[in-house]
Amino acid sequence: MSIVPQLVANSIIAGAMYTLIALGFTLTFATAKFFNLAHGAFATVGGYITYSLLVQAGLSPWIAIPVGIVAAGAVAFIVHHTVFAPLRKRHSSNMVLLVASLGAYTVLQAVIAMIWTSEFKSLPLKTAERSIEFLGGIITRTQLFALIAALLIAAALIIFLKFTRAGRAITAIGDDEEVARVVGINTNRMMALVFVIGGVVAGVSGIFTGYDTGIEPGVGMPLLLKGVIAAIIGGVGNIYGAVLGAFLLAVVENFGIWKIAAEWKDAIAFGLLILFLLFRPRGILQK
Amino acid sequence: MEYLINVAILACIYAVLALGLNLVVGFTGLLSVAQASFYGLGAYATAILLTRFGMNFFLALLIGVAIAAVFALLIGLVLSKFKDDYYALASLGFNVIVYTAFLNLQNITRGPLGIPGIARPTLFGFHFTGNLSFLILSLVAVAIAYLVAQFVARSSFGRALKAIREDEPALRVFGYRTLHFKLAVFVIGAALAALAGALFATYITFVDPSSFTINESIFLLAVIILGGLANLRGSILGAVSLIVLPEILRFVGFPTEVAAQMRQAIYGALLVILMLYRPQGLMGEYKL
Amino acid sequence: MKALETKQLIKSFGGVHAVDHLSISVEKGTITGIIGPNGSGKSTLVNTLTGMHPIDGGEVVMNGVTLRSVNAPDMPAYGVTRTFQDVRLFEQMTVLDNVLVVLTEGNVWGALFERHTALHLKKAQEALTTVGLWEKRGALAANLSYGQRKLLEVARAVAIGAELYFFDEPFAGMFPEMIKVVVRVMEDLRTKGKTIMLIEHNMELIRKLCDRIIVMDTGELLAEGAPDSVLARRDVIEAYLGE
Amino acid sequence: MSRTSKTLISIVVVLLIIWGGVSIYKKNTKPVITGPIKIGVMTILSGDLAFLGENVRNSAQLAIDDLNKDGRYGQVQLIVEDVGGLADQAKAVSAFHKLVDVDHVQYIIDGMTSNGTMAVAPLLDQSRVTMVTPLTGGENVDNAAEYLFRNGPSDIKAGTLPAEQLMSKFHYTKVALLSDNAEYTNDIAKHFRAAFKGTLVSDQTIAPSKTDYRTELAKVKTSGAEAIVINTADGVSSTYLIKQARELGIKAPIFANFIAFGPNLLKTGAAGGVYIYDPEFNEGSSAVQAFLAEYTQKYRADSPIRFHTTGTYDAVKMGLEAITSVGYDGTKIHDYLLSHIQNWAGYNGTVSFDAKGNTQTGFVLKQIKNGALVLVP
Repeated sequence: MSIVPQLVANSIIAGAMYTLIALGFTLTFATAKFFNLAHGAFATVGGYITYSLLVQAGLSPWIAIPVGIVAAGAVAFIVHHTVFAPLRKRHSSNMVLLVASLGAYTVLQAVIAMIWTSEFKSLPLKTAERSIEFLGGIITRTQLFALIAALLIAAALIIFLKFTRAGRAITAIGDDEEVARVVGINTNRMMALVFVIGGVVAGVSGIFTGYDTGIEPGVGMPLLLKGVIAAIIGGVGNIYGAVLGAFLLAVVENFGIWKIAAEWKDAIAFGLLILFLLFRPRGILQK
Repeated sequence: MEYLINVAILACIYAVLALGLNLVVGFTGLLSVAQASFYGLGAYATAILLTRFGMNFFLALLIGVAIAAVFALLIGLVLSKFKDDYYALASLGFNVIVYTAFLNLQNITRGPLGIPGIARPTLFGFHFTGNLSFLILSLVAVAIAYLVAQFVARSSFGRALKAIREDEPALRVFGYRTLHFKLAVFVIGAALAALAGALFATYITFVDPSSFTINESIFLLAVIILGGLANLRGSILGAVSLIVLPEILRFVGFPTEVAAQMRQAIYGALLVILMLYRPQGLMGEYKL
Repeated sequence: MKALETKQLIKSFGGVHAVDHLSISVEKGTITGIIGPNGSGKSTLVNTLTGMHPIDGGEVVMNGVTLRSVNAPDMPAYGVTRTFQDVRLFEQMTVLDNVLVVLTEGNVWGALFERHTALHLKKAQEALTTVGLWEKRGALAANLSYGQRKLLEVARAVAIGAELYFFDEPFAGMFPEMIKVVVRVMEDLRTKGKTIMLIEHNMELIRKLCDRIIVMDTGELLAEGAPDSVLARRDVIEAYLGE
Repeated sequence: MSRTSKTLISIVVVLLIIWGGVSIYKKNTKPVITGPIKIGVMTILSGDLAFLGENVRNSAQLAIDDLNKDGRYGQVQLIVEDVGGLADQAKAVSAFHKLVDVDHVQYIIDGMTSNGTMAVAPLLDQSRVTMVTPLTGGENVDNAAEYLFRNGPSDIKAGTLPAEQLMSKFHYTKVALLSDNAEYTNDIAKHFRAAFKGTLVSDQTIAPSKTDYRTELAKVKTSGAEAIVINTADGVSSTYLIKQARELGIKAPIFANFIAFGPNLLKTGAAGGVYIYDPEFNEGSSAVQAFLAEYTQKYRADSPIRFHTTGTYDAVKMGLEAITSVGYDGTKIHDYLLSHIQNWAGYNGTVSFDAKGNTQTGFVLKQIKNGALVLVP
């Protein structure tokens, strides 16, 4: 039998996961214009809250998952309110914001480890995992859901940014914050909204990670880094770009470890990033 | 006593690393997250030359520094294309790649097995086996690193570095080929990192890839930001405080499982608070 | 004797010619005013001539050398220096360092083994004294007033000592006495036989200082000649008033 | 501004150093030989492997409480030092110096991954302090230092035993090997490859602590292997591997090393039928079962790695035995262990140290059947 269909399937699964984390990151970058590393921690929070409600409190997924997502959004809001908003008011450089977000990430990771211990946790499925034939490859139902969720969220974000008042306001801030303020957009409120949305999307990705592979406090950074790579090679700040980049990264990784040995996976991913930064710095979609 | 000496030695090693990194980040404004890879190159080069070829430490050290410098030249050439946060990201990428190489080029590095049994340095028949003598060696290294960094910082070169940090295109119009300066300072920073690596390898007498991850680079960034960007004494202060801090926490008597996390939390909080209230660090002369 | 010549010079951004087949020539020892409405390509011209933007077509002749591409670091070698419309100082450096940095060794090895000398210091002092900033030498550039920042840029250009100076709106936002200082600086330079190209909107100053003026509109040469005659022309006035 | 902050910081630093110094002084004033018997524990209390370290710590404490019920050893004090995430060499060395220099510990129980052990090993011989690791060790650790003992199972056997049994017991000729790129897994893989006479239709090294192994497994699937040997560095990646292997419809039987049997594997439905090479310890003995039950009751959770728990118990016990019979001196303890721990009845079974201070503890084949690990006859 041929290995290729499975490789394609694997790429699609990984692509969906990368998309989920990349979307929120790229949205925040599009408006706030800095690399928010704390984004990785938002995902982890979503996963762990859901875990607690599901396993420790024994609630139904219909409650646990939404609450987990909201919690991630809430944490994002708090971090924005206490750290990023003041810094932006001071017109700090985006390197300051980058370092601050790194600090915020480190704190959140440590706190999570204190609450839930460092031990790896995976979200339990009600019914046994079912495998599905998919383009000659095999994927699980969870992964199919992840794929659907990724594409739906991407679509939702695009529609939101294009067709709603808030969305257009956010796009305007992304284009030029000063102008946006002049035309009477409450940039601070919108910025908070952006971070909440980003956090919510991150939460979703954290929960899917919890279901598909499981989570531990440190999972945020590797997860985010893949998201960052995806966002950048796709064209950072661009929703379509995030999706494209995520799937491109996934394909390169999976076919890469098919031909090269698996232990070089990370090197492959970052090699791809550096190549893009060198030869197509604004990503696939931006010229 | 041995314990305090040990802590002092580690502080010295990190001071050397920080001095090198501060030239790159603090003076030139290049947010490098790759310092650990040159630290590792220095450590591995020394380790291999000592264990396989029984070379004298100081010769091995020089070769290690040279190797790190060559890699820095190549990596720096690529990195010179980037600015600010993209620079940070790309340099982080290189750190990951170098780390992966340490892990996977097993016929050179023995991969995760690591390289044990590295001999302590000897000079004219004198063996730096005792920790006290090694501490003296480390202090000498710090002194050298400090003098090198100070020489660089006070030269016209150092002034140009700051100007690059402030406005590179404008400086070019006044006759500076800024690429050369960025490469040179990156190489110097890497060379100092390699010096620290050689010390680390011969102090612990064992190296494996786990010491050269991106977390190490990030920790070093925290060290120089805490101590103060573009201030050399600040780098030493930062190294000392961030090495001493966790050792003090050993005596505070947190429940052991919390203590470890507490350390992480403190690092993180430190970074956030600094960025909020003192973005140039404690003794810093440059705001990111 | 020509200090500068451009032949069919082109600089375009995304297909739009910001500098459009521009051919001008500047006599040594003169002050040439470059005027034109905003967005007429004045600063783009200067940026292109000083190698901050690559040339997209045509040639430049600088002190006798014909160039198809201009490399910024070569400017001192061609005896060219400039100030910037959007003040570009080395903000987190002292006033003195801002000047010293343009005086000291620009070659990487030279710079590494050089400390600034008494000579450097003397030159810097002269330059800073002429614009009255010597007392402020210890202050960070970032902490200067807007006018002082403009003066520091002038000092930086004067200190490096060139044959051809581009001054890009040096008077904007200056107090009258500061303007006097800069005017004097320019006149001194001219008497020393240096060449100046001055971008300025203040027609009074243009009339006062310039031997010739060049009028640009949408990247093209609209008119050139003696200030009075050119500024009297209808099309020039229209271009300014946007008819 | 910067001057004020300078002075401020220097004050802070001075205070910190004084604080440290004082607390050290306090500890120093404790009489060394008289007074409580101090047993040091160096282990991992943060990062992914914290559960491992916490288990060693808990087991050691429980062992002391147990052995010292009647107070026959007087006061026994356990001093636990964290060596950071995946044992950080610098922290490990600091922890060692703190234990030996400040607390005057002569006997240490090692709960570190091998990189920490390797960093500390030369110091053991220098300062003549005895350290026993109830964790596993391969060639690297076994030969690291004279004062380093291993009463945990041997990585070498972890490689050779499966190789032999796959041939003799199961008669498989085409086998796939998936091995983490980590110190001990490389060691295990090395000895497996050497001992296995069939063909390795797929022999892949995978990056440790990753989450997505689907492509590696796709390679295995197409290789037509009759059995799959999973040799991961932790119980997390093995869980992914097994789960994802079954998801991809790989039916071939899976043989996993002991460490692959992490705390999560039993919970994973997909793990049903998986064979585990479990380190042997005296499971039959009621005393051992009682101890494990005591553990569960005290810490409200089963021991995540039971042979660590029993091994730690043995390490504590032989340590106390040695100290009380030859005094609190690293060298004497070292000699005692070499001479007296021969056919010594412990919770790990009958234990004997060879000349290099390593036991021959091996493995037994078990299988996961409806959520439990059962012995394969």
